[in-house]
Amino acid sequence: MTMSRLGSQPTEVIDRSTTLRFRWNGKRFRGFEGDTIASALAAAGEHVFSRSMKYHRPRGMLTADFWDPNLLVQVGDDPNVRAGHRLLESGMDVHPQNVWPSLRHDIKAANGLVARFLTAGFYYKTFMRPQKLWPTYERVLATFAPGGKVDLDTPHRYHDKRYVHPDVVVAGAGPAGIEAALAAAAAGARVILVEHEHAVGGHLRYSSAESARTALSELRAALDASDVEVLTDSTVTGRYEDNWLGIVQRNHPIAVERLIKARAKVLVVAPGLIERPFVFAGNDRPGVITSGAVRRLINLWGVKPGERAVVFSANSEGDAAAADLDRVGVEVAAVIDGREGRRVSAAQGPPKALEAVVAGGTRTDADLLVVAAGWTAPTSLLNMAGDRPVYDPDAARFFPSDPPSNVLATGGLAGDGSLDELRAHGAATGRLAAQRASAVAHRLQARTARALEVTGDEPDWAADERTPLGRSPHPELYRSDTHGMIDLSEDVGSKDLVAAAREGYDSVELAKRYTTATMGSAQGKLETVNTVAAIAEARGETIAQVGTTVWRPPYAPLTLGALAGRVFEPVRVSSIHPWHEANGVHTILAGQWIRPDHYGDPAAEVRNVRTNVGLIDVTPLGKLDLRGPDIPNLLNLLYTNKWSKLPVGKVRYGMMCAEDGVVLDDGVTGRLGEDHYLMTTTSSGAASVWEWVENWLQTERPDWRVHVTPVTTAYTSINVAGPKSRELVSRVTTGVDLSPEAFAYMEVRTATVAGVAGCFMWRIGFTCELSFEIHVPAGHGLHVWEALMEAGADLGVGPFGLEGQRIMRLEKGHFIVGQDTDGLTLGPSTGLSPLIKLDKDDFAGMPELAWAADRQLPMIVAIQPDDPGVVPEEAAQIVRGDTNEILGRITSSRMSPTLGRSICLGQVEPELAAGGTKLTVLLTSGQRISATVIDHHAHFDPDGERLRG
Amino acid sequence: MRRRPAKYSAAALAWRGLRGDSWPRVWRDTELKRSYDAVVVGGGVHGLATAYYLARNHGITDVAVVDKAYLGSGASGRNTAIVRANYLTPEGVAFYDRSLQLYNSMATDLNINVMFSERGHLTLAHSDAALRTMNWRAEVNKLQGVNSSVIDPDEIKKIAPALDTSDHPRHPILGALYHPPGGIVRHDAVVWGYARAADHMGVEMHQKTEVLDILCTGGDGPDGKGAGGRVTGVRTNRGDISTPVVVNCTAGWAGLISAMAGVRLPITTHPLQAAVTEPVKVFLNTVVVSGSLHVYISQTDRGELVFGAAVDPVATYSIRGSLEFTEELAGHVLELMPGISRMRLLRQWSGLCDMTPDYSPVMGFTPVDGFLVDVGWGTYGFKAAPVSGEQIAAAVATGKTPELIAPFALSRFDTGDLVGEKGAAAVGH
Amino acid sequence: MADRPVFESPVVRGYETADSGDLVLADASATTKWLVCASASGAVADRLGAPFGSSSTGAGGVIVLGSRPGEWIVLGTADAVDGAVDGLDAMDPSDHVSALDWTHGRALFRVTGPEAPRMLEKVCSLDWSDPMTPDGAVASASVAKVTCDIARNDVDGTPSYLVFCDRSFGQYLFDALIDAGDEFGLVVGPATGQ
Amino acid sequence: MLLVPCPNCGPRNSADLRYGGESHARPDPATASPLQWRGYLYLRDNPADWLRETWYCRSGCRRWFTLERNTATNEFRDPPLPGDKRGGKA
Repeated sequence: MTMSRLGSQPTEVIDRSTTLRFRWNGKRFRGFEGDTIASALAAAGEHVFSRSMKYHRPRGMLTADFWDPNLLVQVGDDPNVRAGHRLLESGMDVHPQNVWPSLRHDIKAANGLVARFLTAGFYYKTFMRPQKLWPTYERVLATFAPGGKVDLDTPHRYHDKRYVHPDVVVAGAGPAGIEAALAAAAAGARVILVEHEHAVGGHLRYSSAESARTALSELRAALDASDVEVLTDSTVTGRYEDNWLGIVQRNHPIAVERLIKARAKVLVVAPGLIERPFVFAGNDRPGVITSGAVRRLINLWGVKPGERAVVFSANSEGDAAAADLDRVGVEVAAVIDGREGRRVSAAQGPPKALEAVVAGGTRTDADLLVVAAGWTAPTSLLNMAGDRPVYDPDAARFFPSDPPSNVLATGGLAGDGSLDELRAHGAATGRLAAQRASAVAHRLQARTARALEVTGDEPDWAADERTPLGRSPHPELYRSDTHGMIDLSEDVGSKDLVAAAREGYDSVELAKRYTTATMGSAQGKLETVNTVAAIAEARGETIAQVGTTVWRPPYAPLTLGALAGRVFEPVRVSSIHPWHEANGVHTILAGQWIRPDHYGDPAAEVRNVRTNVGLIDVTPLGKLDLRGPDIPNLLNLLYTNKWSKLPVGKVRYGMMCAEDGVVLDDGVTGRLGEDHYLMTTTSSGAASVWEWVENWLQTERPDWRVHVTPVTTAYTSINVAGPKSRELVSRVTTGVDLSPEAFAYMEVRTATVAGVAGCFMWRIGFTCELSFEIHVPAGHGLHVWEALMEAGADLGVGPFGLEGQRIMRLEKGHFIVGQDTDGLTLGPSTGLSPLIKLDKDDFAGMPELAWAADRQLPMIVAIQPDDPGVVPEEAAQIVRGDTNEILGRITSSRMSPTLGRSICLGQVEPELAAGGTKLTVLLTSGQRISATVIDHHAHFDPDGERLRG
Repeated sequence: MRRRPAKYSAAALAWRGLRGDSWPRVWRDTELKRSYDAVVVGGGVHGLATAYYLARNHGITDVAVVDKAYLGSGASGRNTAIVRANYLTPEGVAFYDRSLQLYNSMATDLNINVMFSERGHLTLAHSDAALRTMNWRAEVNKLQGVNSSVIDPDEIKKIAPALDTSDHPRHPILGALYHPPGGIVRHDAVVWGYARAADHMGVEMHQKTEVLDILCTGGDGPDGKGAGGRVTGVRTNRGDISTPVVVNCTAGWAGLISAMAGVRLPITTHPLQAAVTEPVKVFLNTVVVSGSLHVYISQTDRGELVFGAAVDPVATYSIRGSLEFTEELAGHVLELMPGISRMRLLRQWSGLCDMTPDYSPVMGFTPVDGFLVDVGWGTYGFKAAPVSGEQIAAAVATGKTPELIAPFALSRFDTGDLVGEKGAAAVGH
Repeated sequence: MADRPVFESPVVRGYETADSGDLVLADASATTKWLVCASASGAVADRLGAPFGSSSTGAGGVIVLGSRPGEWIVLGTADAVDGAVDGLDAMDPSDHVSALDWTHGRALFRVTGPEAPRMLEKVCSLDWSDPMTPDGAVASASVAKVTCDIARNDVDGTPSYLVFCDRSFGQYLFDALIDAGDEFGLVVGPATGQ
Repeated sequence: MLLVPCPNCGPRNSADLRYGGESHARPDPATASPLQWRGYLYLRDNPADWLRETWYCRSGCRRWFTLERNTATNEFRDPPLPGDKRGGKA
């Protein structure tokens, strides 16, 4: 096979005035603008592009398009590039894949010599013993992995996505697809036409017939004049529920690849047909090529595919290829007509070339064997829509069966016909699509609250009155009288499939799994029907009886970058964030929040709070504004304790349990006014508690009058904690008497702070210190924080972060939901049984909590290691003596700067929960230490004197 | 009825290769009889393992495994084939550790290369809370003799250089639970291996045999079904079979099959999706899991990256797959391994998972005598197949619940004694 | 004590601003916004005149958005909003009515330009075509993965959209919108409101 | 991406909603036996057929409602039913 560049062709897509330089396999090459990588290489005389996966056989060009299993190359850091599709760019550094040490001399080609042992599934039958050696075998086998190389330093470049809501999406811009798009647009539909190739036109592009060229220019002109949005080098990768489509656009000007997500009202599937290889001895030899590839090479890129050709033709495309060859001066040594029952039996020659073709016992010298044996119908999108295509033996291919009525097929997929017939069918399909889309649009608009009011009745669902396309007879050509390769990308031959079927792997799915046929780069586009045919033959059944496999998305592979797109990862910050950043904060990610963890020395922050006063930004604390007369009922229902008699100005702690009695959340709720409360939740529970509240109100108690508004970030929440907090707060607060008598622990007031009116201030504290939690309208949060910092300079005020707060809450013995509790921790395990009021009429989880009251449950207890200098890790297990029997675990632990010793919370079996119980804690180092359960949860200030001060 | 198996070995492969001989059928194609000692519903890894161990350990060989499609057509052939034992609860660890032992000896036990690649298993922690759970798991594992430890980002980088262990990402890798005995297995080989070995001992495999009803007598429900009754047979699309024992080993249809016996289950069925990329040269030699990013990643010997995720949120029996799954997946994978953005997704698929409230299976006897379940596997089924088969077979043979599966009894949902795996199960691979 | 301090926007980063452009994004977080809850039909709903999904314009240029069934966002100058919400709670004793100042709770951005729908298409899955989202339409949806209220409020016939989100997401969302608008020549306009 | 017919907003992408699961009545907590209550918490019909289920329009109207969907085909019975019972609280 000697390929070279022809003189200018009337249909060619290359610009011979623009030369592009690139490298292939380390050598310099040239091509033209408009060339694919493969066409440029072919024009330069290259004819071996890769080595096969298993036997490392040299491989040439087969289909010269996206699906060509032999044209996967590495371009720079981009592996598995389709050289038959990717346009050549100046400076490309292209390498063959799957070759070692080189394309020309591949040592693994020796595998070919042992091919008879490497039968289907051979690896299941060996390497069993010894089991220990399998990893070694595995490493060797892994070196046979096909494909290119990833460069792990490749950045995730700019990808973004787009959502569209077209009336009609047409997948495939051949003549039928274009007509469908034009007709739909003419009927007023918003249409997107998606073409996998670099230009519209389908098979008209590489036809040298005058009529085809005229038709193509006509269609192009009509498209230009229409409102159809045309996406070339783009593929509808999948059809998902309710006509949700993935479209990958590979030629977007600013995005490397753009994923478009389309909610199409109607999808028109018009991908045309994919030419199917024929199975015979040597059918994977360089020089054996499909008729479509020959026509593309000649007509699109002006490449002469060989010198002396044999054409095996069973259809007009094959005949046209023979004519093209003849026209450009390739000697057509023989035409083997498949329609007359003739078959090509073998392609012969040295490994890297074709020398002769054998058919009907006759040997013909040739360097090119063109095969036109029929088509595979790429029904993927229809399959994804739930259709089960049916096989028609007379036409020798599958046809759509009964797709949903918002998916319409046209073009070669739907049938055969003259160009005019195909165009007419396309146009009729476009009109039908537009009519149906208008009915969908009408309904969507009528149902959508925000949409323009729609007038008139919903249009009827238009009946399908298209004149069906005919079906041209075609011989069933799958395998010749010799065996050959079926899946070129997986190196699976017809013999392998027959053997697999005989072994019992005789359904398509089993045979596929066993042999890996159709699992490669083309995902069955080329090899599925031949696979089915081989199994049918082995089972003595018809193709229709064996059926076909399910085509799964995506239609064409797309990059992870395109799928990921621009990854949106929302982050939240409080109004005080700029101050934190300016003051040496170490942040921590808590869910979506970026929070201050500490400002350099958390222990010092704790000591400052204990001696002076500290400020912490607790904005992420969940806050729900509740308004209405039924709030006490709501709180009684959601919390385990009682809420009917909470006076205005008071705050109360509550624990929420789910219906299975497991602790869900906790927090305080304050009564701000007669019918006005503010509920706080844990930071991480803010969103879920809101939904939980809404669920109860909307579905169980719709008659209750309560309005719930999330106000978490409407307020900047600042906790002022420490013995000097009252002094500090009083310096900036007006309108409230802050004396302990007037404003006691667990009370709430509305105050003006640093000139900001409408701040809620409550006396609570997670820190076991006198503290004031101030909720400031968020637009003034930073101002109040800075005012407090300024006003407290002489008091030693300083910020503290989450870590300091965690230490102090542990000193106080407060448990954290989700850390000290887990997915099975029932309410009583927290030690808060007095807050579980089983005499209420109803509350969430009440029955389980009632039953739990009689059960022996694990308990949360405060624990102190006997060696005060040892801090057991959170998760360290509590075990029975020297045994491995697990009796509990440490859930929180810290070194307490206040007490100068290690302190913990843990969950233990009930018999160990009493104060004074000695425990054995297994450190992660393996060391066992002794520890003691203390009488109450609080390690520090158990009577809460500081808190109430 | 024992047959002499056609032994698999390198020598046999060479001999047949030289002679051009073909291999005999892996399992026979037999007539469906009218009666069996036991019928196993579901020809996946669980059903086949159950049948295998019934025959091998207990001599019960008059067993039919029925499947409505082909062997391994359900979750067995759709999972991502990860095995591990680093669970959170002692009962979970003991159970899966036994499974891992059986996987370790499976190739020789079944005389088929199941390609158990003990390549280690990394579960990444992106937050303090996750790190705490990893430590918890590691500690429980160590106490049970299972090799697990928490490692830092530097060690992670050495094991999996493709991971971005810097502190730049939105979800930085703070540490990982490293479990060296974890790995991947060729799932189809496990299916075929059990089927072939069971066949050799006389068990029959019946494909395209769909169970339409379970025949019962004496129960408190209609047609003698329900509590207090006993099983008398199954009705299939190929006729009725009488049998005193029916074992429900299905996934995805567990609730529907159990309902045929009048047994209601704590199960909702959700799709679990997976995807595979085109192959590239091997660069990842371990299994990587991120719970908070809902993704797990391994690279096969063929060079493909296999990805999985958490189950889809909406309960459904439809398994068409979704675009949003691949989008989320790719985003999360690139968060972990930004260098592979040019790799291409080749194929996506999904299977059905039966989710239980405590992320643990439902195993053993039911209120209907002779009707046993091995269901509710959620996303863990493949890992548990050998031990499940072994233990359920023991339950059938002895009439007693083996200790290893006692925590997973259906009755726990009557008493509220759920299993504590929920804590660690945001994504369970 | 200082006087009542100025409103601090959640958008704290500095941007080069332009007064006009093909696509303009402006921070309007300081605009007074109230949230009103009442029955979806009744005297209060009638007075507000913006059923769920639609909006109305009232005295003093106040804009009322029917943001949810039985929920309205009222925005405009402080005085105009006061006027619009004043007395609502007393209109119908049989109805449960509440109104709260949400100015501090929500960031508000306005994006204006003929290509604004194309830009929103990149970050939000709603259908931005005229029939589905006409001038005056109100919806809630995820924008760059943040739940937002969005109202179409054209300016002199040019498509313009108000986008509200939780204040804490403000900076993130503002940057996400700038990124999405880049290919359409987005410029940041001067902040408005208050 | 499933299109869920929100009774307030109109058809919305399922990603905009939270799935609440099978709709089932909450037993009277005062009288429920452990078996009844745990049946409510854990047992599900899980049919491969029409199912009454709850949804929450998280990104849209923020309303909980009940719909009927065929779990074998994912087809919704349209128009949606008015909301009544909730699900998925365990």
